[in-house]
Amino acid sequence: DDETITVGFATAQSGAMQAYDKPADEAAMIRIEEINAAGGLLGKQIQVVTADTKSDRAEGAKAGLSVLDQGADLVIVSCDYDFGAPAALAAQDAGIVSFFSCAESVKAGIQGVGPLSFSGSVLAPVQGAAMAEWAFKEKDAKTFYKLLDTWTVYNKGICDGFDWMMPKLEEQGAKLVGEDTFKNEDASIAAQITRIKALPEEPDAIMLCTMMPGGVSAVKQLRAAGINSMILNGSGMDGSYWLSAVPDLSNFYIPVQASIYGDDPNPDVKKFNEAYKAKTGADPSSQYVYPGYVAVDVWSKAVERAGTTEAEAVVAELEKMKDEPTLFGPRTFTSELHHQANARYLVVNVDKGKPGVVGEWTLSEPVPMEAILK
Amino acid sequence: MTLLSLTDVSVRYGRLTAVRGVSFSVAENEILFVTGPNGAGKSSLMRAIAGVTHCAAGKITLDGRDITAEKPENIARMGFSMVPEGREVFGSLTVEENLMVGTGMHGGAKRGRIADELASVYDTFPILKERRNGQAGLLSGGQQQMLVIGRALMTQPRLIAIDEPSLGLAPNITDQVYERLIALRAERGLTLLIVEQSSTRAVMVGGRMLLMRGGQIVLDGDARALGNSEAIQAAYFGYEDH
Amino acid sequence: MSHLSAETVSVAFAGLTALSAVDLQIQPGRISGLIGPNGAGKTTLVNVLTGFQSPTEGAVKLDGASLAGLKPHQVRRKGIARTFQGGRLFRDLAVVDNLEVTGVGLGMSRRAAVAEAEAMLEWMGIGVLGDRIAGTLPYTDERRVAIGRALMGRPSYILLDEPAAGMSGPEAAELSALIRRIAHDLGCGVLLIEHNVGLVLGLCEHVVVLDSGAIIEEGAPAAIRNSEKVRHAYMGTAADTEPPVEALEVAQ
Amino acid sequence: MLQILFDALSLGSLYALGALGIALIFGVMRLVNFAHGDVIAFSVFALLWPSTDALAIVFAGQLPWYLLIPFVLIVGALLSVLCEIVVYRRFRHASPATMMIASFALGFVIRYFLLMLFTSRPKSISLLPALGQPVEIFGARLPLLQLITIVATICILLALTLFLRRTRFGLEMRAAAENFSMARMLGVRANNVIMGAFAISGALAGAIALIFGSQTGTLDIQMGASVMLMAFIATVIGGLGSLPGAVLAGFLLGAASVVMQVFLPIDARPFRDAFVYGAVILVLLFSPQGLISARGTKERV
Amino acid sequence: MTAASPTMSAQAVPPSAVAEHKPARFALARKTIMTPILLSLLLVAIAVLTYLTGSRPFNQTVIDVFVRVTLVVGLYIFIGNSGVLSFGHIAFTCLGGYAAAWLTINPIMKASALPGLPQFILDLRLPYWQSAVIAAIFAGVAALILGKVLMRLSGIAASIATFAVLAMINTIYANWDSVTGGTSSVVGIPIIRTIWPYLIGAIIAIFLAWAHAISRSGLALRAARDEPTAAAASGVDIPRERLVAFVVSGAVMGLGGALTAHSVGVVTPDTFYLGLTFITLSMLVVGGMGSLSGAVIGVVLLSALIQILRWMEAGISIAETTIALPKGVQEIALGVIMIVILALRPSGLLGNREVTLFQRKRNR
Ligand SMILES: Nc1ncnc2c1ncn2[C@@H]1O[C@H](COP(=O)(O)OP(=O)(O)OP(=O)(O)O)[C@@H](O)[C@H]1O
Ligand SMILES: Nc1ncnc2c1ncn2[C@@H]1O[C@H](COP(=O)(O)OP(=O)(O)OP(=O)(O)O)[C@@H](O)[C@H]1O
Ligand SMILES: [Mg+2]
Ligand SMILES: [Mg+2]
Repeated sequence: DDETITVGFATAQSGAMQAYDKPADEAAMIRIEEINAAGGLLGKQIQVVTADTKSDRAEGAKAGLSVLDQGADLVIVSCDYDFGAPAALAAQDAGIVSFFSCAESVKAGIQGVGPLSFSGSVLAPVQGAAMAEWAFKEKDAKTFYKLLDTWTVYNKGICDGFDWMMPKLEEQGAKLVGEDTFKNEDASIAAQITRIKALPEEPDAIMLCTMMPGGVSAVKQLRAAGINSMILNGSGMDGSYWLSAVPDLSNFYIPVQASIYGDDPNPDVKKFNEAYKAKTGADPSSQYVYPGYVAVDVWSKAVERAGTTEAEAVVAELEKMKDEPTLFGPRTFTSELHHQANARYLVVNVDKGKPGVVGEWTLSEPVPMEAILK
Repeated sequence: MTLLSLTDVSVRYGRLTAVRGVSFSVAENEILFVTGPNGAGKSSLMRAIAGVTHCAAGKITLDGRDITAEKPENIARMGFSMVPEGREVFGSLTVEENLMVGTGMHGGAKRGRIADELASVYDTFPILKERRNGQAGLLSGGQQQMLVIGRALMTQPRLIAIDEPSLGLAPNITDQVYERLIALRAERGLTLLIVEQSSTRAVMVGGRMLLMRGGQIVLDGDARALGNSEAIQAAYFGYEDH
Repeated sequence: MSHLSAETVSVAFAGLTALSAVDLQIQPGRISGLIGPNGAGKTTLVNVLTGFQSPTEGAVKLDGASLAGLKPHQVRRKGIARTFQGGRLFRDLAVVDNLEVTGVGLGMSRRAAVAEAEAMLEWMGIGVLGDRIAGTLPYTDERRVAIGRALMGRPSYILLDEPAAGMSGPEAAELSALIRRIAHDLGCGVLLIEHNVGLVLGLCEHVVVLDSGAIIEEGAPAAIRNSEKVRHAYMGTAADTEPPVEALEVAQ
Repeated sequence: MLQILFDALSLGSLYALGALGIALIFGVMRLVNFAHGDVIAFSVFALLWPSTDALAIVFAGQLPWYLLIPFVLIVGALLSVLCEIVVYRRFRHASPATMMIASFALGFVIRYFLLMLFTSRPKSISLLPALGQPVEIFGARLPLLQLITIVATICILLALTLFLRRTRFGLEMRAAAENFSMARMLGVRANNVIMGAFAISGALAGAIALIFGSQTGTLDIQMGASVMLMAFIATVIGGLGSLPGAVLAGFLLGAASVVMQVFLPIDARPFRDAFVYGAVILVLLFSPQGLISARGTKERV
Repeated sequence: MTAASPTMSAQAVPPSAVAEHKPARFALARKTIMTPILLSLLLVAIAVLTYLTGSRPFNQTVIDVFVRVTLVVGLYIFIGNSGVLSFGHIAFTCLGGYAAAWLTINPIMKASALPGLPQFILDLRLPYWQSAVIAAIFAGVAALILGKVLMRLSGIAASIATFAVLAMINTIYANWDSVTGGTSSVVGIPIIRTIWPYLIGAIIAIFLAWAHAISRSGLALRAARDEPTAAAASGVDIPRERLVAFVVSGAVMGLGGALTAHSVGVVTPDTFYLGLTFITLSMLVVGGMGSLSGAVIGVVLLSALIQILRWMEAGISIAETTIALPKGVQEIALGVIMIVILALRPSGLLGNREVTLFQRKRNR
């Protein structure tokens, strides 16, 4: 209608995905409230409608259709591609722009939904590649070991990025000394550990492409077995809530878009964190809060620039964005990719159980399409 | 003295009434035969007394205590032992384990008595002794029948109810079963409640006989006196509807 | 002449010889009896004849051809039917359907099977039971239905394992008449296992007595009745007191 | 080689322990207790205060080990008994399929109850950290915890088997399992006996929860599911109702998994489970009664 | 109840003579056809109502219901008739869903996402209804091959073996990246948002199930379910009859898989795993495992229940105040209600009965 602009959330408000969707939703809400407080978008207030996907794919499609029926001009869908896609596809069908709040698969965009779909986060391969390059360049890691949890596309994506980066590093003297796989739900990775122990020399770095909860178990078992190599991860392992499982964990590195630990170089991030706490009563639990904010942020900018919420115009404006600054790093969208093939990452290290920012890294070149689409 | 008494007991399966308003009582140390044609409701009646089938109406007392809605295990613990129709052996247990299942209710204190009882069951059915460590489910039909009767005796009941003891038993074994039961009646004052389809055995053994038909008791009297009387023939062959 | 025979059949279960070198022959149209104490191996012999149990030694032959290796359903398709010591009806199916299953199992169409099933029930005199669900039948009717089920498709042989167990005298008499008709009207070879001695002796032309897996006596009923060996191993008082079933049959 | 053996044993013992709990209840009630996995999750989540925060708020988790272990075992046993009283008791005469679905629905209820209290985000906790120490045996390295698990599994198996074979309780339990109403007619207090079985099974669930929790450091609402599934398979291929069979099969499954992980080429490793399940099918085809077929599973004609 | 006592008057004709009086052709079909017709009418009524409301989310809900009906009826064909609880049927749904994806995705997308597919499939692009038919056949053929091996097993061993099949297919589909896209979703499947194709799919499943149930094979299998020993003694080749049911139900599950794919537009191996297995099994058992009507009504009732609980969770306005259940209560309530239904009716809502207009009477 003419009086308001409507943002629809077709995300999980209950069930298994809720723990991941809710923080991103809250962050998006913070941005919406900021916009409304500053006079709205195109002079109109933003109104919010929601529908629960119940962490179920079929329900996802219904939730998407439901917010569309309520007149959504933008549909925010679930954090994970698999769970968000049904709603995003419904939006695509209806000619409405959709944003995955924090999906990191290339499919969360043109490739998996269509030209009206975007993601607020960064591609998983960027994380794997960035960590490998950073460890090699900044930490002097020479020998690498790859341990992949085959459970999700996200995990595989991190390792794809690593695989793309590795040959470049090998030209410069690094070496991949071994690789193995496991499954997130494996109760024990003893066999995988034995294989690492059998190496003539402990690798400098282990690229661990995994996520919660199996990731914690893997880290715990690696350390318990006396393997002290630096462990490189994707952003999925960010957050301090699980650190009590591995007391005194050290030498453990994660890329993040911004820090939840109160030590972000950008003071505005700290302000956001306070606003988040004020709103929800808790600190952000991981960096996956932030992309929800980014999604609303870049979309609203595109709307302002286009002067309309009309999908075609908004998408055109979004695709013009090149290193568009946001609170959580620059964003670039093109007509091929509605996702980030490069990003500025902060590197968090966990030292004796205390996480903190130890560096910043941007890939020397964006991850090319072939590596992303692998 | 009356040991068991039933007043207006009915049993229903959905719309079908299998037992309708049956009343009788069993005195201590009595032998009571319940006979009647196929489908008369004899087994249903037994199961109702044992507490495994719900009584739709009526009242059952054992030893003066109302057991109409009592749990089967408590009825058994009052000294009522039931051998249901169709050999319900615990197929996966050994023969001896089967015999021991029911002996727990005496608190385990009377080990000696249990051993004696076991010896006497083995005495009656030597084949069970031979197969004592074999799996009960692999016994032949008749052997299983011996086992369930032996198992009921192992609980040292005051009243034993047997639904068709001769089912599947060789004639000479049937004789032995009856001999043993009658001996126990004399020795221990055991009360016998026996379901048999045919009245032949009742006539042979003597005692009181109830004749059921269509869920009701149609004759009640001394077995020998009733014998092969007209009344019995009529009861078996009559086709009147009910 | 056609016949079904067990030739020196032995069966051993772990540590137990259930049958040792048993020979037995059944012929169409004739009623043979098989009696013996509990655990003698009667059911085991039926199992061997119908493919449920493979003999450790010896063979089962139909008209001289060995049936070794055939599965139970294949044996049934060769015309050898049986009943079980427990009724084993298809409890959830109607009585007609119980019979129909055999028809279908033998390859009839359902139409043909229904027609034959109903005819069979009629023929046995239990047509009224057709619509009852088999699970609710009383014990004795179960037996009759089981026999009807076995008779579908006109088998050449039928092996009855204690069909009269739990039947009263008059009911046994009716059964006896039925078995006679099965042999005479249908030309079926019948093997009858029973502990109702009166029934067996009154009905069978030839009686085999099994004890501990071996044949201890065989011959005409009169000879069996008078055999001291059989009386000792098996009969007890029954030999004296049970009224012969024919008498009851006549009495009706 | 020895290392592989230990790796196999340590994974296998977890499955074996799970299989014991499942096999016990299956033996008693012909019930495939799908709620077992959720009892596992519940008994360890009882160590935390309900909260939807990402950070775990430890409640009983700080107890010293000699209180903590009984606490978890008792929680498991109590919940399991409660399930039996509230739910399974009403299904005494139901078909196995019905009971299975009922147990599944019950598990569903427990799971969503936990989800409501704790959210789906896994919680981390440092449980019995002392058990993380590696020990060396014959040059092979093995965390103390796994050594304890292996030994405990074998002890529990022996104790349970003896208990069921030698005591009256065991006899009555097996009798009630096979024919509930007949056992009652013989004076067996069948309900109590079955409750006892559930208590043991629940305590076993608690034990798994502890081991799993200390091994992974992570409490996940789904954590029981995969162990439960493997345990269930182990129960069947071990020979239904046979406790030694279940344990043996549990160890074998663990071993198969580890051996495949070690010897499959890297490209085939993600397909590991397909090979393991293929092996399961083969075992079933060759011995449908299971590896150690329990007495009584054979039925004569 | 001695009405059954035989009369000796039946010295009648031997059975063979009477066998001439066969029932009329299709008598059995005519007698039982009311069941599938009534069930289909129920679904048609639901579809028409949905069409009239015009709500898109509700439309999608009903599409889901129809897909579930197809799946649960598919399960019923095997489980209901054979009594063997299969945990593996969703594997055929998986095969069907992916087959539909392979056949309908735009070839350009396919070439990049699923390069391992054979060339002729890569080039192919079929309309959804053709792909659904092929998906069903594909799943049926897979069931034939697997069933040949598995149908020798019975009881719980068979259940586990079928589960192992599911787990194997899941593992393969989750990792054979070049053909299935691995764990990542396969996208680009045309989404069909009209209700009618799903209605037709469900009705086809219902009629197939009915036809199988009244067939010779269906009868023999039901007999073997209760008494395998006696069935063998009646000449029934149990593994073969099981195989027939397995193949028919596998094909229906495959059809259901294709419908699932077209209703959501993406498939992942995960969609076709334990979650779906249990929800469909639950619906079957709650409805009544032994009856086709139970299968259909179980789905409709449980789905309706779920939907009502969802509305309550989302909040319903009564007299100006909105009452909403706390999030997550829906699942708990559903579980509790299922337990209560099963406790009250252990053989499911319908047990073994079928819905018909007339009392079941034999025409004699
Ligand atoms: N579980 C049941 N459900 C429905 N009907 C039943 C059930 N059990 C028995 N009946 C019916 O109840 C009636 C009485 O059966 P019951 O078994 O008590 O008779 P009976 O006298 O013991 O017969 P028999 O001598 O054949 O054993 C019969 O008509 C039988 O069909
Ligand atoms: N599968 C088996 N395993 C072990 N022993 C068996 C098996 N089947 C039968 N037996 C044994 O073989 C012997 C013969 O059994 P069978 O059932 O043939 O006896 P039967 O003559 O039919 O006896 P009844 O008159 O009691 O039915 C019995 O001792 C029985 O325990
Ligand atoms: Mg009876
Ligand atoms: Mg026998």
